[in-house]
Amino acid sequence: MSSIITIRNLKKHYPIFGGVFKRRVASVKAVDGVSLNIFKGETFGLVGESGCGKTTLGKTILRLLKPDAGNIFFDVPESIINEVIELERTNPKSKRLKLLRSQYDIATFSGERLLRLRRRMQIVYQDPTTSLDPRMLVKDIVAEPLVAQGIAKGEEARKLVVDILKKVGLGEQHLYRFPHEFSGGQRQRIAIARALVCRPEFVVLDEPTSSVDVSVRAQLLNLFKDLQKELNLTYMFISHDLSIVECISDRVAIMYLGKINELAPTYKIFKNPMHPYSQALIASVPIPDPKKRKERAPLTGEVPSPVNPPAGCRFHPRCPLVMDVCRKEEPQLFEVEKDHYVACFAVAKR
Amino acid sequence: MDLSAKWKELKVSWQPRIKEWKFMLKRIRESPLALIGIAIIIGFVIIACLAPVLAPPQAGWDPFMLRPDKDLAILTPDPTPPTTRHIFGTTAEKFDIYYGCIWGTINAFRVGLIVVAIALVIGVVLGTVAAYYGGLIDEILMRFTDIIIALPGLVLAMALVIAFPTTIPLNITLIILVVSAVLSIYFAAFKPQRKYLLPNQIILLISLFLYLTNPIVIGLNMSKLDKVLISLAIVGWPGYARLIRGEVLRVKNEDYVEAAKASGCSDLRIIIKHILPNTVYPLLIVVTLDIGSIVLTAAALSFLGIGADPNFADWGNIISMSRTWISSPELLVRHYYTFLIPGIFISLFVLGWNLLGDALRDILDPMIRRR
Amino acid sequence: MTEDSLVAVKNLVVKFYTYAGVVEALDGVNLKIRPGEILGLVGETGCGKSVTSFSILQLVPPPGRIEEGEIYLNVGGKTLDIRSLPKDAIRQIRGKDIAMIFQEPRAYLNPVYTVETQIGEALLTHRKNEFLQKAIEALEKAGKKSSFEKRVYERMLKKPKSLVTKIMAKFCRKKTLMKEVHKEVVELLRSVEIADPERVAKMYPFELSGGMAQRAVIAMALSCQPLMLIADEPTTNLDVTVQAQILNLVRELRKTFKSSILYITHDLGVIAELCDRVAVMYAGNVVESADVYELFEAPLHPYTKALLESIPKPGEEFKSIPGTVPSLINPPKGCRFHDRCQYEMDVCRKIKPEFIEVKKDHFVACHLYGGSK
Amino acid sequence: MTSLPAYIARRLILLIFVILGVSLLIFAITTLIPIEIRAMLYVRNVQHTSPQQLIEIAKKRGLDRPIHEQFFAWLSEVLQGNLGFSKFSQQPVADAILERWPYTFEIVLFAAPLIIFIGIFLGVQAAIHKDGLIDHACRVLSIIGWSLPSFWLGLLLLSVFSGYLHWVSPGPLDTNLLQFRNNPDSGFVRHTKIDLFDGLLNGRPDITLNVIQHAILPVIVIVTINVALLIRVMRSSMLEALNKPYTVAARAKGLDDKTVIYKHARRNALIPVVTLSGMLVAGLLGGLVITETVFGFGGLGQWAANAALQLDVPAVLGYALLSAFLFVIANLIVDILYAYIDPRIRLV
Repeated sequence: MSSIITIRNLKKHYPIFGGVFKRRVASVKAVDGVSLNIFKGETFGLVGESGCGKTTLGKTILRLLKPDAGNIFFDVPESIINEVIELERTNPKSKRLKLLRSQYDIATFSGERLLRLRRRMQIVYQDPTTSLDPRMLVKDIVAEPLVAQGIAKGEEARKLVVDILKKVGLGEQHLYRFPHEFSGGQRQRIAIARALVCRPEFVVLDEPTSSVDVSVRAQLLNLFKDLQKELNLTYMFISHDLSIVECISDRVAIMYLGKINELAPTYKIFKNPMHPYSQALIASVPIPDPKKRKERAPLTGEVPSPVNPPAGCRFHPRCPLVMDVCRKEEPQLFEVEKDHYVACFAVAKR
Repeated sequence: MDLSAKWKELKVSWQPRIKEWKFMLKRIRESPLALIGIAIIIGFVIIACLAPVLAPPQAGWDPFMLRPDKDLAILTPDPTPPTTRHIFGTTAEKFDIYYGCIWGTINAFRVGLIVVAIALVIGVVLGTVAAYYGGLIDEILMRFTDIIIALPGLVLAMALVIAFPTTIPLNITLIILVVSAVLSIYFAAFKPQRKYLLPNQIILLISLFLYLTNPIVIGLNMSKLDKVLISLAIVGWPGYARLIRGEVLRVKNEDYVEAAKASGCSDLRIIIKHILPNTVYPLLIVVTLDIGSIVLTAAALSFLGIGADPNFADWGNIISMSRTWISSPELLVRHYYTFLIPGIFISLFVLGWNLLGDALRDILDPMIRRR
Repeated sequence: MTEDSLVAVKNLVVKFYTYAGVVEALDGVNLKIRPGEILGLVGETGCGKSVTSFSILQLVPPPGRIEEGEIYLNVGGKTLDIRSLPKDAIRQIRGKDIAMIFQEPRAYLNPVYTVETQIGEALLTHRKNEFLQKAIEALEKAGKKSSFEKRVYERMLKKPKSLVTKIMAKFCRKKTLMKEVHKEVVELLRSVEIADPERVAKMYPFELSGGMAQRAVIAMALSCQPLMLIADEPTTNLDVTVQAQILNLVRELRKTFKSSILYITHDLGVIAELCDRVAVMYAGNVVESADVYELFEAPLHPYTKALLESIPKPGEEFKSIPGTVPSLINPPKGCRFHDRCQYEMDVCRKIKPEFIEVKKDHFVACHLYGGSK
Repeated sequence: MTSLPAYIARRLILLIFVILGVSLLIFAITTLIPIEIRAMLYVRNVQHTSPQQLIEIAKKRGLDRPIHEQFFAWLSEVLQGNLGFSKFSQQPVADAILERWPYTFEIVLFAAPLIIFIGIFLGVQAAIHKDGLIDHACRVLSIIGWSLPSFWLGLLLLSVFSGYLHWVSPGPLDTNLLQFRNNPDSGFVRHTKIDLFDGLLNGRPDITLNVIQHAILPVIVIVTINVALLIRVMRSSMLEALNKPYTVAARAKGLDDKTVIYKHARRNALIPVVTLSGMLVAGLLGGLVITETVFGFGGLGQWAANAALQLDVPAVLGYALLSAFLFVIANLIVDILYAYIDPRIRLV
């Protein structure tokens, strides 16, 4: 399977200004060294608690945010990726590396080149009430990517818009309405139509179902699945709701404080979570069946601030298996079994 | 596409907007204060439109210039109380107060609308740029508005009106130089296509050369009223710039702006299509209220004797003539008509706009709108 | 029906008069909470769960109004009709007999006062005399038998309404009283498992994390040992791991405080984990209520069934309820669920089904089970 | 992430910057005036001076030098405490300001607290009785007050109370008392230069009462015109606070309405009002130009208006500088009050 997205050691820090002269005094380390790849046609689930940097990661991959370090490759042959990684390790100042990066690494892109990328990767936001411009009609909202990128306009754009609206379960009769005239689920469909109208290959779904009700949620999830088959899409599905991720993703990564703790195919990670955090997280999800009610010792404490994350393994202050080494060194992701990656010293020792 | 289809498309696409406006109108109709405000404003519009009929100017005269009634001039140096000939009386200079009040209405609209328009354009452009790009531009602009806002508006307007020379030397080469310099920065930094950069650079160099060797300067003659207008606009724009900046900062962080970025929109498109339409309502409120308050400030300047020319048809001007009797209030009582009636005109005019603006604030409140 | 219950809500109708139209938020809600039980109230956004809970405390925000219905509270062998009580009497119930915790704890704490001030306020509202007594005892122990402070406290105990007392109280610094209150606040914070209660007591809400703030709000709610606790989605905005902590805490506290709990949530998982009985709401009605095991095992109402089926299960197709939640301005006539219901009959479109007991302790409002009688 | 001292330090730096900017701005404005007109200030008898002579004088005084040189020359004078000489009032600018500020102070002393208290009180009442009689009355009256031209309201009050009813004469004091006060032989010592206090200090409460009597009309004008904005802002911010979740929580605790409104809602609602009050009080100076002129109060505003009419550059500059300085001080006080009310600023 070939990957469509490969990111290496990606970092995104938000500055915090303070002091008399409003200088940068600290930074929120939202994404702090993340490496992963997403295969063509799969649904990649990204799970984590609020503030762990999952949304930032998604937006940085789309280059809606400028990363502070790292590489992002979108649909680049593996040989080139390998060459870049090799050069960065051996000869980080070489001209060849610079050339390769400016050509392939979208972390370095800007202006026109970024614009051309926009039609190939898109995003669906969490809350359609805020992600749809309240002062625009549905037809203008959905046609926006076409018009802005000069793909189509006028009658042609209109045809494409109607076409995609039908695909998401809306129709021509909805063209001349404002977003606030729709229900939450329908609004999210409009947002999906906007994301898909220029036929992207890769879509980031940023908690797309968390603002809709349980009864409507399943409709949207089915729509995502159908569209994926029909349009050959690759999804990055960001969510804090593990039960949904378990049902929709092919592979899952669990994030904690800007880092990935565990990455594996869905069935493996839910059957056999290895990282102590993943174990606690999965155990914390309430099961909707009173017969499976059980007493469990929840994780103590709360997620520390990403401004000053704990040294060593970021999970160590809450970890039941903490060892000396966890306080000093940062564990790296390693392959425990086939396709199952974990960043934990305790697991490594086993 | 044939015309009728286009027309149909236009009609359909405007229907939802018209529906919105109808909803707004319904809310206005439900608010008695707004209705009173609108009625007052419409009343003044009618007076302004019918001015040539209500108070016919003499042929061959500028209708805005007051003329002393020569028949009265010899009789007494005092103002004349209301008579059938001068129903509101005359001022000490024998200017007909009725005539001044009627033609002053046009002047009030002119002052309010022009000043707000100039201040609004400057404020919107600078405020948007500052908020959208942030950083140094923002810092400089905001500190500049700090400075202007630190001075009481009337004091600054006074200083400006007095200091403005009657003829402003306008250095055209300098203006071209500045504009092309700004544009070249814009093209170099933000615009993806740089094809305009070279011609712009050439213009820049030519104008720089001309500026240093042989600048073209034209003198711009300004009447006293023009000075008042410009001064009030200078005093007024920082308020708009700040308001717009705040609004843009709020809207800029909305998801739909980021979504537009993800859709591949350019900065300009995002600003024009997404950000500005979403800042319209707060602006509408402030503009409405400001038309009133600017007319007030202009009247205050006229009252102090530094507004429009003394024989210009302006409400504040007529009242300013009663400044002479301040130290002897008995005379004020005797000549009450010289300030009472023009003052009612000013108050009602301002009240109309304030009532409308205040009602709009409730109607356009995002909390109640549509919910 | 009211005898065995602590709180009983009968046929409650609440409407919101908005500019867009009249929102029929509650359309005859029936509910009862027995002493000591945890009743889960489950439903989707806008179905009226929160409005129900606010109605019980007479706190429906404007432009909402309670139009019809009765709310009974059984306390100390007496049955109080909350709707007909005077304002002062309702204030005595709020916080003392029925306390409340909320979805966004940080928003429900006043940003300009410390945690201690806000919890202390609840204590001094309902348990003032107790603390005055304690303060007097403390002063006596310290040997200040005739101090001004003590005299003020004694006056406040005996003649709390007199003007002189009020003026004296204004001028007294009430140090001992505040010390007693502080002790109790710290005790309360400790009981909700806050690690460093002394420090947290002095903190402002914005300094607390979400989980910590929720604990503080729970401490505040429990300060007067209420008979009933209304928990309005208290864990919705919290992370799963913190949610698990709070759920554990609620379970523990129920054992120690013996309060009944009305637990409002949209998460069926939480209901299954925590509750004894469940009431399901849809578009302003309670459509079904039953024991939690029975409801999950054998749901009767088509909506409950569909809701349980829409829980995603790995490896299975997602099942959804067709259509969308109706707007409550002009809601569907008859049964409000009829246009999304697969068992829809003619009668459903015309007549609103009654809420009746089908089996022991299992109530349903549906024409399939004879709701039309 | 800014501590309070750092916050205040930052504000202070900005404020110094604002004062500098204001002086630069005002200075730039004055350079718009042709030098021969500015030179008139240095001439005793303008009628008998030819334009050539005026230009020569201007050159001698350095008025033709580059703007920045003139500015720095003026600035260094200011830093030494020398604000220049006001030609039209025939005295140094600093002296002129010192002589006239007590009259302005007397008005502000009454007007500012009245505006703030009435504004907050009526704003809270309007919010509590939203859509009730008090709310509508407050609204209509405040909009009307806001729409009145201050000079017109002043003229009306003056003609009614001074001209018709003869309750009070224009000016800061009755003429006989003014003469008495200014007479060096009367034994009246001007300790503070503020008649309001001096009257008491000299055992002449009649002077103090007379000052208050004379201040009533200008204070009415200023309060009427300025209080509207404060009422509106207080009302809407109070309404917002009353709809906040924490007010619901306070009610759910069983607190009575009074505690909920005055302890929980009002404290939060005051935060935006504090800013506005600061701006209002600082901005009163502008309003006083008109009011003092109408009532012949002889304070700073009237002086500045006359200076402006006579193109007295140093005087206008001095006045502008003073008002900017007061604005800055008001802002600083607002910042400190802010920190007092809102712990989020104090502790973040």
